Amino acid sequence: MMKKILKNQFSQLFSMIDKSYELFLPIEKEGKVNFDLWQEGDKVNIEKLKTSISPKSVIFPQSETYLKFKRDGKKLELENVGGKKEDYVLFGVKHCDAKSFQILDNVFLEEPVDRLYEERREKGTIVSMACFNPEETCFCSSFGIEPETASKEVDVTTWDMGDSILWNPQTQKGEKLTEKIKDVLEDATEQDKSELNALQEDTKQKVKELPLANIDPTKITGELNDLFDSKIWEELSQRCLGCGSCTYVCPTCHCYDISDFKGDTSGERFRCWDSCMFSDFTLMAHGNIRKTQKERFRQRFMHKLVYYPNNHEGVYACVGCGRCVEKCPVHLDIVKVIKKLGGEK
Amino acid sequence: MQRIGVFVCWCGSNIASTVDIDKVIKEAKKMPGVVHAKDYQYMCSEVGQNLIKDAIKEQKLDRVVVASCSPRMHEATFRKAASEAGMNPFLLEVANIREHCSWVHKSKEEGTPKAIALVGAAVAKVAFNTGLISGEIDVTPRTLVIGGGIAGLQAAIDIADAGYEVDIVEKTPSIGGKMSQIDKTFPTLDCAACILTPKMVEASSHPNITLYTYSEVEAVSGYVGNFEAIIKQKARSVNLEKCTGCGVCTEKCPSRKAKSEFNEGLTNRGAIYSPFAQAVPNVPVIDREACIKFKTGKCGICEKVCPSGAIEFFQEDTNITKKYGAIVVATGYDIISLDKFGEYQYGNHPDVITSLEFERLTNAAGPTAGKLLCPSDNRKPKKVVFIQCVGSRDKSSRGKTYCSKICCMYTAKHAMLLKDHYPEMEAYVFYIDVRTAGKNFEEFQRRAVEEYGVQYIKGTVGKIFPDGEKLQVHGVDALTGDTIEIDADMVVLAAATKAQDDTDILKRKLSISTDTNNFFTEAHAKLRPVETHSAGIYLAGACQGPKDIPETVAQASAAAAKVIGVISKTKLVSSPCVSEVDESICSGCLACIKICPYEAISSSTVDVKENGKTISKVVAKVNEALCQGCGGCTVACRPGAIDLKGFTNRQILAEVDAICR
Amino acid sequence: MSIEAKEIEGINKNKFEPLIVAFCCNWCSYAGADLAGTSRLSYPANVKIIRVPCSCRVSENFVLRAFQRGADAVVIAGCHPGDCHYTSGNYHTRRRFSILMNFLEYMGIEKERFTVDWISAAEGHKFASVMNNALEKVHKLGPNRKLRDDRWKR
Amino acid sequence: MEKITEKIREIAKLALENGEVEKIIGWNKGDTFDDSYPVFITDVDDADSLIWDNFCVNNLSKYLIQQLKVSKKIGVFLKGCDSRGFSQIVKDNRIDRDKVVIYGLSCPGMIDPEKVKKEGLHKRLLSVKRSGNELIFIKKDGEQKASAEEFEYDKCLQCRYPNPVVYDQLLTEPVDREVKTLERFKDVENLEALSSEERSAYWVDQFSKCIRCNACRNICPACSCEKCVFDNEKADVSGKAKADSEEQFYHIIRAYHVAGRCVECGECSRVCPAGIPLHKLNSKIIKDINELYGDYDAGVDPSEEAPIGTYKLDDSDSFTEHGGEKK
Repeated sequence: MMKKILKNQFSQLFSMIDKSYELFLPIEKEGKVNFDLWQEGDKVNIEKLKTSISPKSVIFPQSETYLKFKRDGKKLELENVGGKKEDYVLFGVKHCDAKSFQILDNVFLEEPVDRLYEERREKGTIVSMACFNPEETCFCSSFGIEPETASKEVDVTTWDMGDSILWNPQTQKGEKLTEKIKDVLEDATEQDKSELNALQEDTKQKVKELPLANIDPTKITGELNDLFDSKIWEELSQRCLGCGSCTYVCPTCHCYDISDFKGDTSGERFRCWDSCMFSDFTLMAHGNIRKTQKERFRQRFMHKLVYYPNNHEGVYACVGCGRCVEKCPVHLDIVKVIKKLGGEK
Repeated sequence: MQRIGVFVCWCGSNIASTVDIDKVIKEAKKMPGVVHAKDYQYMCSEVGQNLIKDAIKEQKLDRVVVASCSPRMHEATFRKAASEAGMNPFLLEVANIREHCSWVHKSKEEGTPKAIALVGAAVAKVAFNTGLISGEIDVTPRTLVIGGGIAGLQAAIDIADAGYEVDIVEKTPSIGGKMSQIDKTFPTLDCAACILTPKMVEASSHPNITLYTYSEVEAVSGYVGNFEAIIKQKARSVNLEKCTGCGVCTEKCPSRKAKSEFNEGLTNRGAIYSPFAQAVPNVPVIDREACIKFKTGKCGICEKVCPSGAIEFFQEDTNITKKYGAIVVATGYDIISLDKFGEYQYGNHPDVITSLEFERLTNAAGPTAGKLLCPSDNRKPKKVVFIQCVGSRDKSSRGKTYCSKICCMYTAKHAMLLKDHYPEMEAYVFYIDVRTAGKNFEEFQRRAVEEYGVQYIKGTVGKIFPDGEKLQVHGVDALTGDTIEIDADMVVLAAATKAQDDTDILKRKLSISTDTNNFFTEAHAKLRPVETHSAGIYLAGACQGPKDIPETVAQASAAAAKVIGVISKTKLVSSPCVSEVDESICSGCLACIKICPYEAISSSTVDVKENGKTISKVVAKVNEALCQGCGGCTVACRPGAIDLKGFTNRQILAEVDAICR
Repeated sequence: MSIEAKEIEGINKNKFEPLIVAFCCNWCSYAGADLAGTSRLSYPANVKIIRVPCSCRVSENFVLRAFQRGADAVVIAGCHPGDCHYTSGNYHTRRRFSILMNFLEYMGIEKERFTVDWISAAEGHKFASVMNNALEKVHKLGPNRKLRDDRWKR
Repeated sequence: MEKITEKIREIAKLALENGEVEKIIGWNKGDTFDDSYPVFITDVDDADSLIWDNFCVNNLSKYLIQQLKVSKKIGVFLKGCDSRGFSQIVKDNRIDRDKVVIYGLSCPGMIDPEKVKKEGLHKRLLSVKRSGNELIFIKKDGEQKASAEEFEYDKCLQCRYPNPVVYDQLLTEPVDREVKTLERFKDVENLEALSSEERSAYWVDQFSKCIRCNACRNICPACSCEKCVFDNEKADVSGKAKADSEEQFYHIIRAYHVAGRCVECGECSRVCPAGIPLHKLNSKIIKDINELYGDYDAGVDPSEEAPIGTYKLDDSDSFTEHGGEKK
């Protein structure tokens, strides 16, 4: 049963959720919007389409300590930490980002299951928000995402109707959350629904007209080895700076590094995002297996567009959010790779 | 994991009274890598050292920390002990728990935890120590002495007498320097020539000494034991071998415009000239600026009159390159120009002269054959005024802040000689203070006043007014406050001494340093007064600061002793605590080269494999013999490609971490 | 921020034991410290000295690391300008740390927490007074939390 | 700018044809209005893809370090700020000036897509043309005019070197634009005016946004090390953890490492995905260097001695009584 919340009741809504959950919202600081733990007085911005960093940072933090050790004389004590113990709500996730969670699940929830990730997923109730104003850098449709409809991957899906939002729980977690906030909810009317339909139709149209609408990853065909040996890698990677901005803003990149922080008598082991673009990525005693930027660059996109789909029923490890298109210092983004690898001149 | 041994010294009660030794031992045992910890009353004693040696052997220690007095005191002792026990000495570190702990803290409450922290830091550091091996450098047993004045001569003769080759490089045509211009020397009043000439002759005839007169040091490279110098012999235009020094050419030379340097410009000399009668070598040179032959192509009289055909107009400057084990810098001093002291009329009135000119005027070999006459009209002066501190102890920009040191004494000498020769003359001395520190100096100056009646006036001269043949000297008596007017016939200015003008150039050639007054800096003001910061380069005489002759000679002999200490060795041991470059990280930006005060770093091109391709890249290269281990380059190196052995980044960071517990 | 404030409040002054890391050049300042010892001049035990060949060996990394690891103040001491055992090392020190000092201040680290001074081998007294001043300033400021690595337990 | 584009293509063709250079580094145009990206051309036919427009913000000179390892002679197009970067790279001994042919471009100021987006002008935007100080936004549905000033990068509004300081051939008329040099250190002074608590709070906030992507470092023409100290595990200063102290360490050291070498191109701030105003770090150091040791502009006069790594006997400092005051 579809519900509705008036925006002027948002503050009640948030504090209500805050009572029984940790609440993560898109919060605006210094003109940048990112998902963060909500505190009374924070500037919430649900209009912003793309947070600078994807909400992946909530379910897969950039840096997470999972082991602490302490030395007393010659004795060593170990303690497992990390993961997530508290229930939390992640509110306002766009459909592209919601889809990215599924892609991460395929990696972390398959055997061997990643304890830290699993905990964060179990404790989290994801509330998505459809988008009616896709941007020039968006190409989610290329990956079968319909930004205007109900996102399948989430517990509650919502629509921004201007002065109110429509609220539609889809899972038990979703129902549980809905129960907790029923005081601010009212039933959506038929009119609301027809307005919604209108907006959705309009959005479908907008999406078709986007400059990147015609991006088609399925054009990437042929033998894996041929793709691997394609000359485009040399050509494109030349201008890659080898920075990690694309991987760190990407909602589906999930590589991490493990290292220790050595205190004197105590220390901790943590994992943190790593980037296949970095020269010290996969650095091993004998050296680096991917010596050139070309090899590193190829690795990233072969992974997203070839290896991952091969291993996961053709699902690409890209959701077309376009963050890399916006953030790459030299405009070297997945769109160009998809085109070239897809055979476009 | 290392096997570190910690040894804590009580230093009797010096440490034990404010540091709880047992507690330190107890804590040390817990420190990472420590497998053995012992204490003893006196670690530096035979017994204590054996304690360490035995433990190294029995406990199979691979690193040692000694907690005791300052490493500046006993690091060497303990490292020697370690190596006697078969351990590389550089695997031992000292924790300074005496000077830096027990002696500055009052109670065990303060001292003990700090001692533990310092031991912890040393343990953390030593864990990253690596065995280092000292390098060996060959030594060329030849010495270069720059400057042929009394300082250079003395040093050269001492070194030569010890049986080693010495080359003297002298800028001017003859050795002898300033001293050769001086008439008499204080405080004994024996004549300068009488004591200097024998040394000049000895130097020129000494089998181990080679003279390069009318020559300059062009460039110096290398390092202690292995310097290489390029000496430029300026074209003398006279063949050193053929010339007999008969002097006909100098008499016959028609050009008489050039001023005689030796006579401070009081007389003129020929274009071909020998600076003075006793010049060594006694071979004239042709001053090509002044020579008619060189200017117009005509003349050439000297060539015609020379009985031995020694004149060689075609001569050119030649460079000689030689290797040296050590270098003595003895370039002497100069006096400041007085054009900024207009009030004294120097340059406007010929009878206002400098002390050095006065020396010439009273010298038997001088322009007036020793008779004191006014340069203006050769009359005999009746009143002579001496003004001291002309530019010395002068904070204004025109002068020097320091005391020139020799003026008080030579002025007393001048006044005394004057009264001695011409008792009827009046001698006045204006002074700020009379400084006569030195053996028999005070007595000397008192004689000038008491026996010879030289009139000393504490005060300054405001202005001098030329008045016909007289000079009206207007001054103030600082004691009475009276203004004083003296109608003098001659005024003698004790102009301040200064460093040679070309000090800067030489300094760069030798990469040694100078102070704010441009005198060369000694390595340590008290304890290393003749060494420079560059190993193997030493200082003698006034180039290091104003000095009189006795001091100069003393320092010259001291420098000689230092030199002999170096070149008498067949090999020198170089410290292994030097910088090293990790070529895989070095970008070849060469920022390090700019920092290095010893020019120990150079660029070299190496071939490296990069992504299968071999490409040649530029990297920094450290000359371990030149590197003195200051570590400046390690900080200039952004990627951390240069590190300093013995003080590596990791070692110091480990110390920081350990201290911050 | 707020946590920081609380911590500082929480610490009552005489309980606060500051930590001062001092980098001393081997030839002048370290010897100066030795002299302070030989002359039995007392300065607080909070000062811990690290010996370096020359003040120009001190890298900005060392200074930051000290603050990261909980130093409340850092002192760098070298030979007086002109007296450097290595002729010019301390001139570089002077420039490098003039820039770094201003920069750290710009980062919000109080200037008083970072001292650079010239102490000759003969200046045992100066050494003691420099260290005492440094400590005095730190006592006024209280413990340093800026640049501090929370993971590091002191 | 269209004319210049033509010129660029001709020159590139010529240089490649007569073998003056093996490779040309210039810019190409992508799909979106602001997508002008670096390109490496060896084939004469590709030269026609070269462009020069309001979004050629990328400095191409840093690519020379890698490219010259394999090529003998390369032609490159450089704007004013780019040329300072180039000179600095040469001064840092990373490339050989003689292996490069520089085609200089005087820069009217580049357009900031963010500002375009703020005004909502990016929707259905095809391209942006410039005539003098006027911008023409060409959209699917008609044109729109606006003053260029409003849309230029802040760094461009501050630009003091619109014309290349080094080049072999200048392809444009030199531009002269009045520069608000008074405002050069405004940002720094505003921060200096704050209390140390406020300043610390400000920077902690800023740095906590850092995601350690290294974009600031990798785009920087002064960060030209073969292997950065933060990638050099032996240096023992790197740490990848998302911890405040790590980010602070990284940015302080990075700014300090480019002290006296920063050419004020402002790229660090431009590329930061987290929006940290990194240029405010470098500006502070430049300001102090100017005040303590005399004005110095990195990458302008290669013969001029850099302020760090050199010294004067009578340098003033920041820690003694007379500290700070110029002598």
